[in-house]
Amino acid sequence: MIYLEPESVPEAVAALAGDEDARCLAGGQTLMAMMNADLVMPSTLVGLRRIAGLHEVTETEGMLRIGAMVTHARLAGEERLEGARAVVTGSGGGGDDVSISGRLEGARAVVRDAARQIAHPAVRNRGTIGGALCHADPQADLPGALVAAGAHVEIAGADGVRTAPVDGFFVDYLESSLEPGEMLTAVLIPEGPQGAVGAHLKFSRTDGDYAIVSVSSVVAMQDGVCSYARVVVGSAGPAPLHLDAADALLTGSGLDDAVLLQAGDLLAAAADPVDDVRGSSDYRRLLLPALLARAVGAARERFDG
Amino acid sequence: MAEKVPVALFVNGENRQVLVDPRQNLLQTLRADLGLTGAKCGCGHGVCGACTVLIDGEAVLACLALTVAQAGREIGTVEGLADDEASAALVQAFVDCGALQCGFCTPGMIVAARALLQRNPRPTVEEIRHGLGGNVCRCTGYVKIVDAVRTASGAVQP
Amino acid sequence: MGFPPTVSGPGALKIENSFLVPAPRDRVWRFIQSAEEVGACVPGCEHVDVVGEGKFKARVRVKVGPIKALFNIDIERTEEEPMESASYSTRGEEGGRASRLSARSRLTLRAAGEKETEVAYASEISIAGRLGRFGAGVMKKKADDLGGQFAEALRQRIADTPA
Amino acid sequence: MSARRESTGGAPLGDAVGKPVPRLEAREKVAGRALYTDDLTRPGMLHAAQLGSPYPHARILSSDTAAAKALPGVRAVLTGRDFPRNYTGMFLMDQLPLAVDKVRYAGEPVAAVAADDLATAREALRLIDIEYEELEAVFDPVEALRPDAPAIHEDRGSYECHYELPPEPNAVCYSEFKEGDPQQAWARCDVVVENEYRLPAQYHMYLEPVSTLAEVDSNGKVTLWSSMQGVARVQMLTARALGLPMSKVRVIAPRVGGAFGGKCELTNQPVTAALAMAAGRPVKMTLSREDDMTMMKSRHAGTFRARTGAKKDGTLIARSVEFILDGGAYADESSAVSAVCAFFSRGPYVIPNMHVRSWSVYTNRLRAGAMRGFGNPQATFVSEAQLNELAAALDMDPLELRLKNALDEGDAWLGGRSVGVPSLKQCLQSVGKASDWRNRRKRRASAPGKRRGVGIAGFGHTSALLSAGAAVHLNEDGTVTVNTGAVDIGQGSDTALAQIAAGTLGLELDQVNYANPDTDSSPYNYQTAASRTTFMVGNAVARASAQVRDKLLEHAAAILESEVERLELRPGGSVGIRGISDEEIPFAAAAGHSLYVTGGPITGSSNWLYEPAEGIDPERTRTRGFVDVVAGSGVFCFGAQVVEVEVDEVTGKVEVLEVWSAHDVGRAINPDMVEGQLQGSVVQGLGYVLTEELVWDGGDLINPTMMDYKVPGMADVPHGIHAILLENPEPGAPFGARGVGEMALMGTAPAVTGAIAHATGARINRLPATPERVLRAMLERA
Repeated sequence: MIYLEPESVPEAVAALAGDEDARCLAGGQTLMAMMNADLVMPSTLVGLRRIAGLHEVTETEGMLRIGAMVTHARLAGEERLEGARAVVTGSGGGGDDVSISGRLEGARAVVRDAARQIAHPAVRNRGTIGGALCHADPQADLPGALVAAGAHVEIAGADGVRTAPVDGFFVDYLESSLEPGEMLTAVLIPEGPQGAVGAHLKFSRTDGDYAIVSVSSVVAMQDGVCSYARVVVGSAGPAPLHLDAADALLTGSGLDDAVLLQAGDLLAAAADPVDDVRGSSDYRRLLLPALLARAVGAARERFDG
Repeated sequence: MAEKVPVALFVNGENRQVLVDPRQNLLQTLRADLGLTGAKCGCGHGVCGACTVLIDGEAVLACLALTVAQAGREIGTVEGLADDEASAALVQAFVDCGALQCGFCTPGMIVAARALLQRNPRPTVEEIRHGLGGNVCRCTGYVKIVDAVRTASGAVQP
Repeated sequence: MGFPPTVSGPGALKIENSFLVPAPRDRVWRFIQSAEEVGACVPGCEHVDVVGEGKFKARVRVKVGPIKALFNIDIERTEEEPMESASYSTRGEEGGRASRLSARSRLTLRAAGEKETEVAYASEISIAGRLGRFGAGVMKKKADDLGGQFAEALRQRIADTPA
Repeated sequence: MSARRESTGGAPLGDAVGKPVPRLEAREKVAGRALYTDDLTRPGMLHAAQLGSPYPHARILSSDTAAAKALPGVRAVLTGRDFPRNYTGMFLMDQLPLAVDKVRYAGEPVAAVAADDLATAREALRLIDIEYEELEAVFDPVEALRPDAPAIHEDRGSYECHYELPPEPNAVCYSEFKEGDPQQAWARCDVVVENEYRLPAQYHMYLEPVSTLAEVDSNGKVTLWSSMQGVARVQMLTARALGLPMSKVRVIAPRVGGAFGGKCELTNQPVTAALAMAAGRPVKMTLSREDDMTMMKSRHAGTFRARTGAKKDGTLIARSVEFILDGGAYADESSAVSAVCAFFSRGPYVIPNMHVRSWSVYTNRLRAGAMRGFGNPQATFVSEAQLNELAAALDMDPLELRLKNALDEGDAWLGGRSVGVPSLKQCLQSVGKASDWRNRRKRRASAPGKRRGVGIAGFGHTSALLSAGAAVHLNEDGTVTVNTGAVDIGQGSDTALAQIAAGTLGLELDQVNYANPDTDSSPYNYQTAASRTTFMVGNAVARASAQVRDKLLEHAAAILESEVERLELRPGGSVGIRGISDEEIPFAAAAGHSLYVTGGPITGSSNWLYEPAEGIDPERTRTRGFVDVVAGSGVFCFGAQVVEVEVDEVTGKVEVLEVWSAHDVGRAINPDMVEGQLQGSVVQGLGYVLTEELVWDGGDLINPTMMDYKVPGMADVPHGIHAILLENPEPGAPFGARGVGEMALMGTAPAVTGAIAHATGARINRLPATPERVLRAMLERA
């Protein structure tokens, strides 16, 4: 195995070119575990840590641009991932981490809320947003949260840089739409609708485990009527599960329990979760509407106040 | 055997030159090449926390850190835990509170607790439970570990 | 929504599917007798050898994201009722036996009119070792996918083959 | 409750006994300088790994190791045929170091390699070509017991076995107990509950995976450093497996990173030793976590059917229990575990009519063996679950039901033995009071969508069996060295045994040196198992120390020109004349007198076997099959637990809020360490009841990683785990101390499921109580 540490994105792209078994090393929190278990044997490993731009968080044109190498711990503490409202805390793992101060507010908070619930502090210190996306594990927390936030990904390749909505980035279990020779350089997160709240509810067996089911949501209400809703379910299929029809059902409603369960049923019908030691496929589908109702119901209550 | 490559590491305040298989993780390097056996391997995939070390002051799992990618970073292990008041207090509190049994998780636990106290000098019980949630102990039931960290932080009298 | 009768955790993966092929039954039957033809429909199949009456060897690549494996597979026809059904047992191993794959499958043909045949298949697959230990649930989904791809390829190939 | 009784060693001298001192090796452990097996290196040391079978049941047709041997850096490759056919085991000798003709579980070691580094050894394993012919496998213990099931050990009858094998081809052991007339008694019951329970295979998850380092000297003597539970046992079994005289095998204990029964008997010692012999260089083999989980062992999974009947007033009348334990592919400790499980099936209550029938069987899965509690956690779960159901059926408070039937003064255990100090009621009352049981049962949940409940369990266990030795030497300066061969697996026995020596001789703890267990120098001790070390080895230490004391007194009498009867030991290491404070000499003076004047070195040595005074009472109890192992060993100890939980109505997830755990420990030699044992046991019990389960797909273990097999983490368990120590000294025990290593695990699972039932009305009869199972039970009830 060859290990390289380029200092610019073009150098990194050049290093990836022409080698199907080349991989980028971001935080390594999944890749190293897979290498230790002999699951993945890259021929070339392109370490990204020396590319300064990948570590930056900048605000441009209403988008928060988060470099691919920004860690979960930094995301969890990133105050610009906030807006105006109070927090919906996750009910599952993660919980109150000491690295997070202040309250989670605003639409973008869905990302921050997800980041703080990933695994445990030592993993969050090293794991990165870019690595989490490129691993494309639908059981992970950030993919669903970023779809809910309406994020875009910035991808560099031999032909330059392109951006694309994150929705289409996740293709299948552990498969992203990255073409050979491409790398993810940043994630762009829009501000989201005025007054919206974002939250990530994670339900897992134990603290720090992968979610059995997770619900990422961004909703806004005006005068008791939902003016915006975007709800995404994790661990529910080969990619984060998002249905326009479910959002449409919620938008314009009072987000009462009946409509939440109805939206949840739609998503549950579309879900195709795995059957594994964390829970059966049927259990995950059964949980989905009730967890969605719990997650969005909590958001609704914040507008009541 | 794979071709080995040289790496310059900075461990516990010293420059150390090692020759390693590029696939090797930092835990293997610390234990096999540098003779620093304080960090332990309990799982090999970043779940047990027994290999927790400090990299640039942050708690990190050595088994998930590629050795060749650590050049130029400041690596701290339990053996080199700074001789500061907080570290000394932690070590003393673990001893006094009986916060260890078989001791296999203890080095990782101490390092993780040190990093926790760095971020949050006066953690609550809840903050400790989540802050050290990635360090598995199979012996103690955790109660005395939480007590030790609180004691070390000065939150409770020993 | 109902609740399943048992929640005993994951068991062996069972795949069942059926599809219509635009060809009469005898032609479909001949088609599935050919190892090369069937092998060409197996996703990732690189090579098929007939090693005896109803016995085949194949090399199949499996890929789940960055995880890649090359299986050497032995297939044996265990039962056959001409024009009606055939059963196969499949065993495969990765080099060094890091992973193991085994399956029992049954193909059933039913004439659906003169020009169409319904092909039904049922398969029980298990994956063990390196790949089985890594996210058994995901591996099963993958196997399920491969089953679907196989069916589609088979349908397509028969349709495309002149009678 | 009776008053304090006499115990070995009488009253302790000085303050070493009963003092919550830090463990002796605490400093080296917190500094990261404690050396475990994998931390050790020897000059020229090689690294080893072993290959597991890919099939659960297959004939080995051939093996080709040429390619592996040809790989540069490979120094030795072994298969089963390189070993003598010397079977080992506990009561049924059925196991070889590496599989020979057949493999019987997926993961069973079939070949091993030693190489210059681990990566090379692992690569070489991939080059070993073994041809298998797969055989029909059997995974369900109930099916395995059928007469026509595929035989897993065709040669079962040829194995050396210390009891009569049952007739079913895959049966490992059968045990039966019958008391009273259960058949007739059902008719007299007002209420009868009956249920089936399924308990999982729990894995030890000692944080340190199995590891052994072996070195052979030029005389052919093998030295082993290994993570294990007993140097003597490993020495005997390794010598036997390799066909070596025990004089050629030396076993040394480094620090051990947890064991919990999983490192009893053999692990990888014979294979590592054989690799070192073949390579002519030291070899270290540390298992990866995956290899440890697929190759080593687990707690017994089991299927139980139980029925209990009572009078309207709650008086228990009759019980029948039938169960089958899944022993996995090799007998290991299965026969003893199933006998122990049967023995505890009545629980610590008076039930005049009992019938217990139990089997352990071979299946094509990972072998099952000793794990903390050794069959008793399964028995206690079933027994307590039955009481919970009965209390509900009778509309009776579960604590009241237990108090009403608890064993008391003069009562006997199943089989007829006297229960000794019958403190169960005291334990139950103590947890009832500490938890404010009555009021707590009425408390509301913390939030909508949650349901709160409180559960209780009572339980008994035993400590003490087999034999132990201790040697205590007086050093020239008046300090002492205690040498016992007892391996501290993390529970703190080095410290407790040193405290017992200190308490017998009136020394400060730092005047006592605990010698590292080493078969070249340590006296025999069976192993660290069955909560026996404090009682058994502690007794030997107290007796050996008493001999040192007697000799000290003789020498002091000569020096002080007094009579022995007038002398006393004084705290800190001196002997004085009673009543005269300045007439005293330090131990060093007596030591010098012994070394240079008369008598020779002062040493004490105690070697004893726990000889049970009474076994099964044939007048009272009819038994069949293998019951010897429980007939007379151990003194009874009692405990009780209360657990408060909240259950999430949406997900079924159970959160444990607080635990109270009261135990009659006899006497706490070191209260802090006893507390730690109880808290640790409770949390292992929480794992057993809520999250831990080895899951198989046919013969393949699908969760052999810490990612997928979940032990409780810090945020998963409450900070409020209250250990309550009751001290009614045990006669004949060192300062009255009973073993406590396993106790608190017994009651945790049934107390939790009792609390779940209290919260939701749903009964969980299959562990672990995963959110999915709890929710399903709640929905079925609704």
